Amino acid sequence: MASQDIIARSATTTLPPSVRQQEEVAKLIDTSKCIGCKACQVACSEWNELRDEVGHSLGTYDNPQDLSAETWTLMRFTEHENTVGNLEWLIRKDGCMHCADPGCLKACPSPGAIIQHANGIVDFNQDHCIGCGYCITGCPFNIPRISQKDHKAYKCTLCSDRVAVGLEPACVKTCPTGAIVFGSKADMKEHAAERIVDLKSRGFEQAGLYDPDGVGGTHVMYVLHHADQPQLYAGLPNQPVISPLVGLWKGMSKPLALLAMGAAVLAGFFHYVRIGPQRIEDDEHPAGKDPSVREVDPAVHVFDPSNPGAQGEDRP
Amino acid sequence: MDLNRRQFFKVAAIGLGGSSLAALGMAPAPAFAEQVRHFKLAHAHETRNTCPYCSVGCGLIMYSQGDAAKNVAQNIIHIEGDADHPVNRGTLCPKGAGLLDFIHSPSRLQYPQVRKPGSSEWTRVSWDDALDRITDLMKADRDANFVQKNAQGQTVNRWLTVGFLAASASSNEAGYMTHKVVRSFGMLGFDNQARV
Amino acid sequence: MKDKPILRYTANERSNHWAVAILFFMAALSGLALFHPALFWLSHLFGGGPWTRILHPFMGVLMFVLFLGLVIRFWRANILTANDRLWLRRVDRVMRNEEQGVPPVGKYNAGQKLLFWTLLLCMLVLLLSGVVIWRAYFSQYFGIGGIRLATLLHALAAFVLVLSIIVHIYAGIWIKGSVGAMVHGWVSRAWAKKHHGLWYREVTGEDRSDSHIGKKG
Amino acid sequence: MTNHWTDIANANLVLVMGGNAAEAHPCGFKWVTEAKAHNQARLIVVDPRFTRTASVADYYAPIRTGSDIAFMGGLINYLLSEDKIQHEYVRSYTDVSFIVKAGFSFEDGLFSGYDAAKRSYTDKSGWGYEIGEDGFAKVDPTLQDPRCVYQLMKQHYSRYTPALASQICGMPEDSMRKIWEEIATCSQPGKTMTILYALGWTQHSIGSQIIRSAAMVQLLLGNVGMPGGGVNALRGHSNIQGLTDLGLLSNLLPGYLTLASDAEQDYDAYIAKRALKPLRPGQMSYWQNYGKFHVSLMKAWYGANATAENHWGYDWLPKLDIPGYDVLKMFDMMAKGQVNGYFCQGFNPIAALPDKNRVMASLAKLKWLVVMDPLATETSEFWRNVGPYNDVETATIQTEVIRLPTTCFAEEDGSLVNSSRWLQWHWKGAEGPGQARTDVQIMSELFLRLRERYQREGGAWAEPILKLNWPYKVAHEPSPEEIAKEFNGYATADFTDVSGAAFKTGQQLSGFAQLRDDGSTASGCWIFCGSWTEQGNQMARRDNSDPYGMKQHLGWAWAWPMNRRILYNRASADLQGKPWAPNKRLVWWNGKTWGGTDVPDYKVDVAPEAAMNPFIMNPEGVARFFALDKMAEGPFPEHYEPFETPIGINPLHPGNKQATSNPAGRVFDSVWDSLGQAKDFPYAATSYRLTEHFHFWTKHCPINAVTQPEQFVEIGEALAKEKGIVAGDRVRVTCKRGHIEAVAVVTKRIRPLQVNNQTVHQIGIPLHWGFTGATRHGYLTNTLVPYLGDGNTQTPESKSFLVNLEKI
Repeated sequence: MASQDIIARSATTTLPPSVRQQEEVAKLIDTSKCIGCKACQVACSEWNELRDEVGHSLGTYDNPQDLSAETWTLMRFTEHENTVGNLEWLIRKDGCMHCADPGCLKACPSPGAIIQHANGIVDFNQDHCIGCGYCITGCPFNIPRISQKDHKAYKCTLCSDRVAVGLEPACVKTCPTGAIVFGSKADMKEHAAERIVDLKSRGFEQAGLYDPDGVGGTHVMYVLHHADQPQLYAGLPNQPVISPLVGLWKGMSKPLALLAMGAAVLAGFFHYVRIGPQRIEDDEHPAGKDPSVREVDPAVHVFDPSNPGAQGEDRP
Repeated sequence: MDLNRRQFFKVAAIGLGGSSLAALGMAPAPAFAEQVRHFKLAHAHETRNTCPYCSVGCGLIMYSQGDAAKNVAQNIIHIEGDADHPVNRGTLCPKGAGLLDFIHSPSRLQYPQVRKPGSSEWTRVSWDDALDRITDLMKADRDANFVQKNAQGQTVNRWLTVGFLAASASSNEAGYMTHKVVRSFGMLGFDNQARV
Repeated sequence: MKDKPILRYTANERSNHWAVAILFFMAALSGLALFHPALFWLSHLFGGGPWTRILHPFMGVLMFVLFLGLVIRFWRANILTANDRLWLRRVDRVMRNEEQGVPPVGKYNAGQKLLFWTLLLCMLVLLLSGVVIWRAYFSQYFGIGGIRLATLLHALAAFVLVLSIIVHIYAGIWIKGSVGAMVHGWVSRAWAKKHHGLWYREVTGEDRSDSHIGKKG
Repeated sequence: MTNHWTDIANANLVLVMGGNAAEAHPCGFKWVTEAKAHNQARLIVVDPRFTRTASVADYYAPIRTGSDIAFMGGLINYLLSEDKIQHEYVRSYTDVSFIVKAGFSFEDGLFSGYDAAKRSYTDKSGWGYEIGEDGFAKVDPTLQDPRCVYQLMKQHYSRYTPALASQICGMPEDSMRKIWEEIATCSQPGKTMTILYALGWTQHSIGSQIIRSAAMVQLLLGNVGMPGGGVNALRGHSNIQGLTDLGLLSNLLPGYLTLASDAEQDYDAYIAKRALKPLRPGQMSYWQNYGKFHVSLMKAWYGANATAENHWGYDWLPKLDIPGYDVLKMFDMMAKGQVNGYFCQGFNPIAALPDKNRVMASLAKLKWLVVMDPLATETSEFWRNVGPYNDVETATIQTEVIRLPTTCFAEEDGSLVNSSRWLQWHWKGAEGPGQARTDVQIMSELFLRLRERYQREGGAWAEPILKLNWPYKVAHEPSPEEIAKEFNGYATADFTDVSGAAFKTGQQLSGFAQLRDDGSTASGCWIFCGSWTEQGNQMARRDNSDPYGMKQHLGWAWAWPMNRRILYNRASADLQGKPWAPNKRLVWWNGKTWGGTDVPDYKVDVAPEAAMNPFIMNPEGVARFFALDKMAEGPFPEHYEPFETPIGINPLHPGNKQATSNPAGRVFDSVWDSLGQAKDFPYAATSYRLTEHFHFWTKHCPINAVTQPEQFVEIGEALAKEKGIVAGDRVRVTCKRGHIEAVAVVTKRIRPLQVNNQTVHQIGIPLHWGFTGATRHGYLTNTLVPYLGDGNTQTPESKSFLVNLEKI
C-alpha cells in the first residue's frame, strides 16, 4: 500500500503507520462545465461492477432518485430562476466528499471498517463493516448507504483501487466536458481559481470554490456559480460540520462514560473497604425464644390472614 | 450467595483486571494491509476500437480477460476511453461508458431464428437453412418481378419488389460489400438510416 | 420460633428478575462493544461485530418486555412516601451503616424505589431511541436529525442504566442477605426487621412497633 | 461537418441551433467547453427547450419548432442592412456578383415554375445564371445590377423584419437582436462563429433550406473554410457518414456518384451531364473528372468484365424512373402491397420511421422480412402482441420473419467515418456471442448462394450477378483489409500518369487524382482513395501531434478527401494567399505551393494570381447564395410552416394557402387524411433524444436503463397548471395518427411562446423506449410523427407536429 498509507482508522485508538509525506489528491467538480450527462454515474457503476435496479421516472431527470449501495454518485438537477429572471439549470454531481475530518469515520464503531488514506481518500472496508449505520449518522453530507443485500455500508471510494496504481477515478476519466478533474489538492485549487476568473467574466460575481473547512476541507470540491448559496444546488450544505449531537456522542462522552462506570465500581469497592457490609449481628448467635412473637407462619399470614394455614411455600 | 470480605476482593480484582486489559486493547491486532480493492486490469488484454454510437467516433480501449492465448476465449471485462484519441482524449459519454453492457446485453441474438406466418414464437434454425431459405425467396421474387425494360422499351434492369435497409453503424467494409451485392441484384429500394 | 425465615420473593418473581438481569448483561456488553472502541472486543462474545449488531436490539427489546413484568409486580411497592423523603435526607447515615434517625423502611427503601423508577425511565428511552436507530427495520422512517438525536439519547440512557445497575449490584453485595433474598427467596426475620422494619411488621402483624426509633432520631 | 470536432476549439462564438450537442455528442461538445475556457468563446443556444446544452450557454433564447428560417432570414436581413459582412470574402468567394436569369421570380411565397397540381416546381429553367456568348456566367462586380444575386438576396430577405421574425419564431425581439448583434461581430476576419446542428434542423419539411440559410449566414460572415467556423452537421450514428459516402441510398453510387434515370440510355451522355465544365474562367470544376471516378468504380465492382465495349457495365446498374425509392417511398409501396420482401440490416424501422402504425401495417403486408441485427429489435418482433405498446393480432400477420444474429463493433475489424469525415480503423477484441456472424459474411454468403443458383438454373438478368468481381481469398468471408484496399483503389494495369509516375498492376493508389477513365484503375469509392496506400492502412494512423497548435491532427487516422480536415480551406486565406488573420491560419501560399496546418482543399501549385476560387467542386468556383436548380423549393430559403402548424397560416403569406407549408414538401396522397389541425390538436410537439440513451440501442443495456428507466414527456409549468398536471402524473399525448402514454415531467425549461399574436405551448417528447429491452416498456414515440418530409432529402418532419394532451 505504498501509495495508500493510512492516517486514520475507525474505532482504533492507536496511530497507524503514517510517516511518509504523501501529497493529498482531490477531485474538482466544475458545476459550470457540467452538462448532467451522467457519464460519471455510468462509468462509476461500470468500473465498480454495480447495477442498480431499473426504477421509475418520477417526473424529474434525477435517476436513480437517490444514492444507494449500488449507486455511489448521481446527478441532482435544480431549475433556478435567478434575480434577473433568467433560468439556470443547476446540476450537481453528488457523492462522497472525502472530508479531511470524516464524520463517518468518527462514528464508526468497528475497527478498520473506515479508513482514511494519507492522500485524503476516505474508504470503507466491507470486510470490517458490521452494518450498524453509524457512518450515516455521522456523515454531514448524508452519503453512505446500507445495502439491503448484505447489510453493509457503501459509498464512493474515489476509486482507491485506480488511484493506488496511479490512475484517476473512473468518473474523472470519463467526464466528456472536463467538468470533473483530478490531481493534487493544490493543483485543483489553482485550476478552480482560473475557472472562477472565467465565470466572473461571464457575470457570475459570486462564483467560488466549495471546500468547506467545517469538515477540515474536502477532497472532492466544487466550483459553483453561486458559491454564496450552495444550498441552491439540491441542498448542498452551506456550512457542513459533523453534527454536535454526533460530536457529543462519539467525542467526550465516550471516555467520560467509561471513566464514570469505572469510578462507580471503585467507589463501591472503597465503601466496602472503609465502611464494610451491613450484617445482622444477632444472626451470628441466635437469641432465645421471644415471647412477644406469636407462633405463626408469617408467610401464610402474608397471603391470607383470615385463613391461617391455607397455603404457603414450604420451608427450605 | 453471601460474599465475605476476602471473596469480594477477589471478584473486584478480577473485574478491574479484565476492564484494564480491555482498555489496553485486548482486541485482535488491526490488519492494515488489504484495505484497497485489487486493481482488476493488471494483466488484461487491450484492444483499440471506436465507439459504435454517435458520430464523434471516440477512441476506445477494450480490456479483455486472458492474454489471447490459444486456449482462451477473450471476454471483454471493461471498456474505457482512449486517452491518445485527439477528440475524446479518454473521455466517454454515458452511452459509451456503458458499452460493456451493450456487448453483454441480454438482448444479444445468439443464433438464426424463424417466425413462421401467423406464429407467435421463434424457432431456432441453422445458418444453412436460414440462408438457403432467404436465397429461395429472393430468387423466386427476382425472377418473377425483375424489370428489364420499361413501357417505353428502355433498358432499366431494376428490381423493385424487394427492398434493403442498410445500417448506420456497420463498418465501411460491411457497407461497401452490401452496396456491391445489393446493386448487382438490381435493387433500387435501397436506403440507410441517414435521416432518422 | 424466632429464627423462622420470611419469604421475600416468590419463584416467579425471582426468575423474572434474573431473566432481566441476564438480558441486561448481554445488552450492556454488546452495547458497550459498539459504544467504545476499547470494548469492541466484547463483540466476540456474541459471534463478532455483525452478530453483535444484529442481536443487540432484540436483546434490548426482550429485556424491556420482561422488565415490564417486574414493573407490574412491584410498582405499588415503589411509590414514594413521606418516610422515604426523610430516609433520603438521612441517606448519609445509611451509607455509614448507622441506624440512628433512619426512618423505618417498607418493602423497599427510597434508594431502591428511585432505582426502580430510573430503570423504567431508562428502558423506555432505550426502547424508543433504539427503534429509531434500528437500521435493519425502522431507520428509513426517520430523518437524519432524529436519528442523530436518538443515537445520543440511547447512549446517555444506557450510561445511566449501567451506572444504576452498578449501584444496585453493590447494594446487593453491601447489604448481606439481600442477594440471598433474590436467589432463594427467603430472608431472616432479623434481616427483615433491620432493613425493612415496616414490611416486617406488615408480614408478621407485629403491632408493638419500635416507634420510639423515630422519636429518638 | 465542413470542419471537425477538435477545430471547434478555434471558434470565438458557438451557435448551437437545431441540435443539442451537449446531450447528443457530449465528447465532441468538450471542444465547445474548451473554446469557452481557453478561447474566451461565447456559447449561444437557440432551441424550443432549455436543454442541457443551454444549461452551460452564455445566452439562450427559445424558438418555436420549425421557424428557424424566419430567424436566419431575419439575421441575413440584419447583416445586409447593418452591413455587418466580410466584404472581401463575400465579393471574391461567393456568387453575389452573378447575374440571375430574367425568368426567375418570387411572388407571394412561390418561386417561378410552380405546378400546383404536381405540388412541385416542374419548370426550374429560370433558376440559373445568365450565360454569356463566351459560355461563362455573367457577373457584375459592382453588385449594382438588380438581377445580381446580391440584390435579389437583399430584396428577398428585406421582408424578414425583426418584428415579423419575432412573431413567427415566438422569440422576444430583444433576445433576437441581442443574438444577431453577437453573431454579427464574427464578420471581422479574426473572429469566427461555428454552427453546430443536427436532426433539430434536418427533421423538418423545410430542413434542407434551414441549413442553407445557416450556410448563407456563414458565407456573409466569411466563416466557411475558416478554422473555428463552418456549418457543422453533427451526424447521428457512428458510420452514417461513411454509409452515405459509400452511397447506400436509392439513387446514389459510392462517392456521391448518381445512378442514371430511364431516359439516360446513352452512357456518354450520362457521363457528360455529370462532368460539369467550368462556369467561370480559370476555375477547377472538379466534377469534370466524373468519368474517371465512375469507370474506376465499375472496374472495382466488375473487374475484367467491365470494358469500354460494354460501357464498363453501364447496363448492369439499375435505372431510376422516379427520383428515388427511399425508405418512405418503399413503405408507402409496401402498404399498397407492391413490395414482397424486405431486409433490415441493423435498422429498426418501426421505431425509427414516422407514423409507427402505418409502418406496422406496411410490414404486415410483406411476404417475408429478413432482420440482421446484434439485438432483439422491435422490428424483428413487430408481430408480437405486447399489450398497449404493440397491440397487434399476431395470428393475422402472415409475414415470415427470419432473424440473423450479427456481431457488433467489438467483434470485428473495420473502419468507421465519423462526423469529421475521419476514417478510423478498429480492431476485434472478442468473438461474437453464440453463432453471430459479421454483416460482410452474411452478405457474401447470400451473394454466393444466389450466384450459384443463377449459374445452375439461370433466371432473370443474371449477368450483373454472374459478372460481379469476387476476388476474395476466402470467398464466403472476405477480410476487411481486402475490402478496404478495394474501395481505396489500385492499378488494374501498368501505366504512367501525366506526372511521369509509373504504376504497376495491383499497386495501391494514393489519391483520386491518379484515377483514370480508361479502365487502368479501380476504386470502389473515389473519395476514400488514399485511405489504404502502398504505405499501408492510413485509417489506422495514431499520431495525435498538433505541430501548429491549430488542433488539426493530420497524423491521426485519415480524413476524406485527401486527408483534408477543413473543407474549402483555401477560403481561409485572402486573395493574395495570406491567412485572413494570424490567429486563423490554416493554409497559405508560400510563393511556390499551398501548404500549412491542413492539407489544401485546392490545387497546390496554382498561384493566387491565377484567381482560381476556393470552391473547386462548383463549376463557378464560388459558394452559392443562389442555389440554382439544386433545391426542390427554390434558390433562396423561404420560411414555410410545418405541415401541422399551430397557427394555421404562414405570416409571410397569410393570403396564400399554397404557401402555408412547403409547396414542394414530400407528402404522399395517402397521408393528407392523417394530418391534424390546431383546433383539435392545439400543442406544438417536438421529438428528440436524451443524453442518457442512444436511439433504441442502449435501452438494451441495464447500466444505461437505470439512468432513464421510463418514458416521459416534458410539459411547461404554464400548460401543466392549465391541465392540472403535476410532475410524475401519467398523461396521454394524442395526435391524428395515434397516442402514447407517459410520465409527465413538468418544467420551467419549456415556456409558452407568443406566436402570431397567440400563445403557443410546446411539448417535448423523447423517443428511447419501446417494447423490447431492459428499460420499462414504453410506446414508440414515432407513433405521433407524420409520414411526410423534406422534398430534397425525404427526411421526416419528426420535429414539428401537433398533439393534444390529457391527464390520465
